[in-house]
Amino acid sequence: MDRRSFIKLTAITGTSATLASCGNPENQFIRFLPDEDIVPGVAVWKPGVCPLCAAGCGLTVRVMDADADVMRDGQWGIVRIAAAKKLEGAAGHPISQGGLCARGQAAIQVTYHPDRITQPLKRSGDRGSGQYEAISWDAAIAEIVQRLNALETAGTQRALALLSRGRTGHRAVLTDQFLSRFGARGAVTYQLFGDDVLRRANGLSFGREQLPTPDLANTRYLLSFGADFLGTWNSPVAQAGSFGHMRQGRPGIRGAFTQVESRMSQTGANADTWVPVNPGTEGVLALGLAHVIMAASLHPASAAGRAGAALDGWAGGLANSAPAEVERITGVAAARVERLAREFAETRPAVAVVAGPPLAHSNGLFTALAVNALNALVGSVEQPGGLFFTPQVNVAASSKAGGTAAASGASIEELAKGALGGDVPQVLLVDGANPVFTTPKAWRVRAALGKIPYIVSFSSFLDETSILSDLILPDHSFLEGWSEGAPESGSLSAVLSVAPAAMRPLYQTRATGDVLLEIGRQLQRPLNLPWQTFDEMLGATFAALPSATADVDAWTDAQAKGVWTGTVPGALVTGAAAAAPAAAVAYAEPVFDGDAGQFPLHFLPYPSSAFLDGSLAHLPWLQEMPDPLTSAMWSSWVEINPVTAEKLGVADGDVVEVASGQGALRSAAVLSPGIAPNVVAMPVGQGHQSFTRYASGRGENPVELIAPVTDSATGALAWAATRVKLSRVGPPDGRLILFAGGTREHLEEHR
Amino acid sequence: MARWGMAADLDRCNGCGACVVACHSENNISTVGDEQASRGRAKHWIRVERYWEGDFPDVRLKFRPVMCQQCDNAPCEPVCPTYASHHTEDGLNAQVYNRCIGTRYCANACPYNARFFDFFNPSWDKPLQLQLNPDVSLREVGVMEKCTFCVQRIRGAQLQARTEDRALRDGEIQPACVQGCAAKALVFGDLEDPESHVSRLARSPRGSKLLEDVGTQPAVTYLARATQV
Amino acid sequence: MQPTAVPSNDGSDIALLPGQVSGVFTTARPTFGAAVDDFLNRRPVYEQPLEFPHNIHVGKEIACEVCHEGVDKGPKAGIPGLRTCMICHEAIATDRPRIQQITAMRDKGLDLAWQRVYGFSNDDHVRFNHAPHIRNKVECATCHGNVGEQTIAQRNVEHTMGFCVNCHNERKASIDCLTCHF
Amino acid sequence: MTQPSGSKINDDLLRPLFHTSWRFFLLVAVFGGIVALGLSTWMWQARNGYGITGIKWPVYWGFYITSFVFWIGISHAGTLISAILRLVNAGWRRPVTRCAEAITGFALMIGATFPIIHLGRPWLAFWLAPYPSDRLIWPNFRSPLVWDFFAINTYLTGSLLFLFLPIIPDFAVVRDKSTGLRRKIYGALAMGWRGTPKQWHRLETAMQIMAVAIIPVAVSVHTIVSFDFSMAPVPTWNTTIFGPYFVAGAIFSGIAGLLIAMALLRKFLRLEEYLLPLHFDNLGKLLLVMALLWGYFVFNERLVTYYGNEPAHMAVFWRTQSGTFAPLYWTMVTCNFVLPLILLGIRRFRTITGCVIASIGIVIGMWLERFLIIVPALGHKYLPYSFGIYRPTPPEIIIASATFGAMCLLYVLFAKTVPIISMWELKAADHLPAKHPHSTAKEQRLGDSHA
Repeated sequence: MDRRSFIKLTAITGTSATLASCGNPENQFIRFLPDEDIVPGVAVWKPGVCPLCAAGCGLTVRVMDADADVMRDGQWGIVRIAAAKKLEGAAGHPISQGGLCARGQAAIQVTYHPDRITQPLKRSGDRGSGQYEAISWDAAIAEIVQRLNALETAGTQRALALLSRGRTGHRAVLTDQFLSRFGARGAVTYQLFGDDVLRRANGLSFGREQLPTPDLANTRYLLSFGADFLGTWNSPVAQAGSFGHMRQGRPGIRGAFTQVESRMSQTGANADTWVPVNPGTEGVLALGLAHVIMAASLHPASAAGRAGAALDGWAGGLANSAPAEVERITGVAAARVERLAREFAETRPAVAVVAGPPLAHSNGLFTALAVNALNALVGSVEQPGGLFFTPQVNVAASSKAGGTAAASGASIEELAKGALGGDVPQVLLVDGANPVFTTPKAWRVRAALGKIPYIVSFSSFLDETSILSDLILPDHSFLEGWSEGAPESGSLSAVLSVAPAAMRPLYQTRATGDVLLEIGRQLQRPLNLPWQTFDEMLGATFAALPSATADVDAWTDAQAKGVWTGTVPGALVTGAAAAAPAAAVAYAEPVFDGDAGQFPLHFLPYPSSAFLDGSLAHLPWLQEMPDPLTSAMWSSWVEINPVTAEKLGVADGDVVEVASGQGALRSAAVLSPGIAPNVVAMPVGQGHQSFTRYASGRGENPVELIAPVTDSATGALAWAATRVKLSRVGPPDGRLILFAGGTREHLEEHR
Repeated sequence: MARWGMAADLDRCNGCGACVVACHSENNISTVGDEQASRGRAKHWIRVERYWEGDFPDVRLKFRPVMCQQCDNAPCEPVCPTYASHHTEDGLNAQVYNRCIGTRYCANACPYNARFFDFFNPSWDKPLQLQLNPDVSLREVGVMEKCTFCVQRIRGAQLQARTEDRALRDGEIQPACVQGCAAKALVFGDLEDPESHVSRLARSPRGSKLLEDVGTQPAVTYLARATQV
Repeated sequence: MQPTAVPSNDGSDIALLPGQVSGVFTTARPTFGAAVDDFLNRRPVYEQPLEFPHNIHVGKEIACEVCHEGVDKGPKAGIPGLRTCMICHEAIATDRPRIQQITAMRDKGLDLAWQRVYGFSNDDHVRFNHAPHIRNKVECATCHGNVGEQTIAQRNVEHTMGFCVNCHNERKASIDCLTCHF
Repeated sequence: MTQPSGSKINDDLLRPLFHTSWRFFLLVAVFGGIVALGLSTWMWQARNGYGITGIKWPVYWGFYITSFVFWIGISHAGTLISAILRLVNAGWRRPVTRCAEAITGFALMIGATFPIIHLGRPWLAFWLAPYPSDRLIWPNFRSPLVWDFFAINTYLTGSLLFLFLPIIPDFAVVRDKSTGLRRKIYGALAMGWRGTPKQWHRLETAMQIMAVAIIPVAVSVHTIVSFDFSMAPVPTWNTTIFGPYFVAGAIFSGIAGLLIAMALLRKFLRLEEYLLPLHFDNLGKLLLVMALLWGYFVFNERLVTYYGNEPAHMAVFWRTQSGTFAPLYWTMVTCNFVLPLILLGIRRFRTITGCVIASIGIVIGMWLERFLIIVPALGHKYLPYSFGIYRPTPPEIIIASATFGAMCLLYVLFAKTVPIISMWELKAADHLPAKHPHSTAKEQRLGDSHA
């Protein structure tokens, strides 16, 4: 027995006194009067919105009675509450359609997490020490108000900054309004696996700066460039549903699926044809296909219109993208290029999607534009079985925000650079983002945050960023307050998800929206935001929308169903703004950090199926869920091709060191036949230094190896553009925990 | 009397693992933590098996969700000395925790390795226990547990139908894994009813049973992933 | 319950933040003695917070389900809390000391910490559902004795499995294990 | 060398009963300590949960069931051999039977504890017994574990009876030679034995009946133990050969155990005049035969698997033959086949020392055999995703080892309280017709060579 389990055992024994009350809670405890009437043992189903990613899936929450330990007036006791018991995909919701992904299923643990922050906290120890003391809401809000008033008095309103995950919907509009009315700079948004490149490309190609919605259900040929649309990208639940329909939902018709990528993702595992390609050259392959299609006169170059014009040499038939040349660059055989092109052009309808690693290179925008043009060439835009754009409600307009829209903020890189260079924000509000964990070391975000004198976090957990904060004002969990979602993708018609609280707050938390409104009211120069509460803001939006049910207004209807869907009134449609690019974009060889001689392998960090960018690593169900490809639980690992491994003398499970120009880490090797020999891949998500008892100190964070290479056009982080070297350190040491034993179904006769 | 069965369409299943977590959530399956997981004590009533075929670059990956197959001729049943593992009238392989004394013989006899043992008393860091489903027993140390086809949902739906004085509708009962599956790869229903969705799928030419030659007569039909040239 | 340290993943102890609930919920018995008691089917003697006069309430012809309101709706009959009491006693018998006592508790936000008299222990693994029994016209007294003659409810019917199975046999209800044990 | 006569027999064999040396206390303390350690480890396991063992998904049986089968196997030496020798009236058996039968009793008791030790909820072990319960639930008579319960109980009862009956006259001797409390206890155990012809006649008849009856029981016990495996659809378990294979293996390991016990007794209780090289030679020959038989069964089992060429079976086959378990497998073959063949097959090596070395090898080999039947197959069932490897943890090793201590402790106590060699049977031999000249000569020679 190791020390850890010994402590665990003693902890269990030590708490046995409290356990006595578990079996018979009545035994020694004070019972508080419940806040609501609950019929015991009877389940009630309430709508909800999943908060874990931007997909905005609708939930059905099963609510039943439960006995909770609570503290009231400094006294612990038991109270009967109506507690959420299970999350299920809402059947009538256009995105989730009754389904829910593994992460969504586990979202309930956010609410009941033992390490959730239960009340406002004020830092009492050194920054980063995690020592906090309790503070009342009134005192906490007064403290922020005083800080902001000081900025106002000094005339330095621009020294207020806000860092968020770049959420869409009402929360984003509210924070924007708060910032712009205060006079601060725009919100800094950052997501490691953000889709800024793709949004920009879609804006350039189609005039829609948003994520696309591929109509998988009706397509007959799907060509995906690196998009993990069944696992982690965009709206996986909606996409998995329509993918299932594409495969077996139409009698006699089964859509074909080809995946182009250098490491087989969970999505790629479902492909009929899996095409490995050299990292960063996916766009070349797309142009190669376009070349063949145009050369064979299957579709004229002009069919691609604006999307084609965005690319250099398109009108001339892409003379430089002949199959032989494509083979040289991408490593995909010329014959295969020909065949893929014909399949894609001749199977109708067909659709191509691109996302993920192909866009995480210095030439990401080019790649996205190339695939967009390919779609446009075969007429797959806004056609059944093709690429759609979900109509978007202009939330700022619908909620009658008024005022001036905030200017888009700086990037996190610029914020950090500024703070280190003397342009230090005096007050930083952090809403949901954890850039300390997800930014490359070279950006020095942690050091930059250290310069900021006052940081306020709305986080529910002490993660690497919120542990630096001076004040924590914990938000409700999504089940305890109003939850909303403005899905950017996943449905052919416009969708807004909204749900009232499914249960009362367990703790002394407050909805961040309401807190911001409260601060806005208390400032010496009140901000005069047009709403008193966050739900008032939501109500304003839904009142402006047409009701889906005849005799109920849209707001009531949406609250009951958890969703509004329908046609957006013209005035509220988000404009198709972006203009075509000024100059056509040409292929530029991807730039990689690290010398190819010294660092011979491409490093591919990818969003883990369980934790996405690591923001879900604190949920024990997801920690213990076997990874779809490796069956790993509670650990991190490095995937290597067996051939490469043999060359390096690495066996399955060995501890290896992966080093880039930025740093090095040690992890266990997993030999995987689904990865190109010149690539090593590693899931992002583990390696937290501080993120609750379940994630802290577990595994390695591959972001630490990522070099600060950015896409040249958009400035987005090119997280797949780092080169590394790999060496064996030692034999397996138990750091890799696998659920499965064998990896091949057919038992070999001889070993 | 019904005969509950399931069909798993491997052409729809994409291996996402939602069923695994849905099952944990519904059935009060405790997580065991890293140390115990590394010692082979993780409990997953349903798991998504994955198998590699071929080598780079011509490599394929197969997913297959495996849960208790609720065999008609279940090897786990005769070996249990206390009838903890037994067959119900509606064809379920019941696991009665009360009667289980922990010989683990059933788990050895199960060709699918679908049975999991509670090596310690399950525990939840407070307040995670607030999530526990009151309709499902909390197991204790020394008993065997496994997929029940969400019998609590079956019984609940039967009760509901009887209260409303009607027959059960096809598709009315959805175990947690079926309910959560976004790809609709899993279908649950009554195999006695030839018109039910699951019966029709069970007769599909793509259908087969897992380890058919062991003779267990499982209630789960796997619909093979179609191949495309 | 004071905030205590909990073991973190790397072996170091994380101090709980203010307001966080500590402890572990397990199906383990708190003590060895409790395990032995359970094994031998010995039930501890509980003391109720209040000597509730069932006889008076039943005597006033208040039906059981008025207070045990879950009984015909779902699995649990439910032990009524103070809120239920106060529905009537806001107005009725307010001069009695006991009523004044509970009114004071209510005003302090406290509920009555009733001790369960019936019910199964966790490792009986029984999923008993009241509603269908009520629907099938099983009298409350069949399983709970004549509560109308008691003040505090007494456990005077032992809910052994034989007791349940006999009745199920007589009424031709299912005696499959999975009827109750899941 | 001739057998000692009556009074010397009494002196020699009753010496341990009446004279207690410090060695006895030392042995009791050491073995008692080991047993106490094992028991406390088991209590710890019962209290904390089965998780302290190395058992895991999908290898749900390990050291405990291995030890169970092993000890049940050891138990086959005594009663079975003693009964057979008694029935064929082999004269040389006389000094051997009692210590052999004692092994049976103790090994069975130890073996029978393992199914309880290995239970997840041992406090409910009584559910294996058919007793009228108010829930009208009986054990599942289809389960081989319930058959085990009956088979082991029957065998244990029969064996103890078979052990006890012929001790009665010796108890009477002790009674007559002692005083006080001891006289009372032995008097009760002697059950009023007066040595009348009628009593002698009844004893002989009872022994004859028991000897006949116990043989099929013994054979059935290990057949039924083998059913624990062969009834489950686990690759390489589900085979018809397991019944005779297990019985042969059991007798094999049992004789080996007996030989070790005899050698120890001979040394410690100074019974050189009673336990003669002849006995070791004869049992050695029997052991050789069993080694050949065991070799045949193992070969047969492997051949059938190989010929059947079922993928799942072959996977387990190769795992033991050349994979993870190959070192253990080839150790087993060496211990159980190669070593006995050399040491017992070549007359020059078939000395007491040779027999003991071979026996120790066989005991180790047979323990490994059971391990190799159970563990590789469970870790390698049909679906490769669920393959797993089992490694024992210290608690399992402690408990499994402690049972050897338990065996020694019981044996020491037995030898202290009961004449370890049947005195009256030895004396009875004096009155038998003269032995075959050849065998006498041989005894002579062997005795000399080993003096």
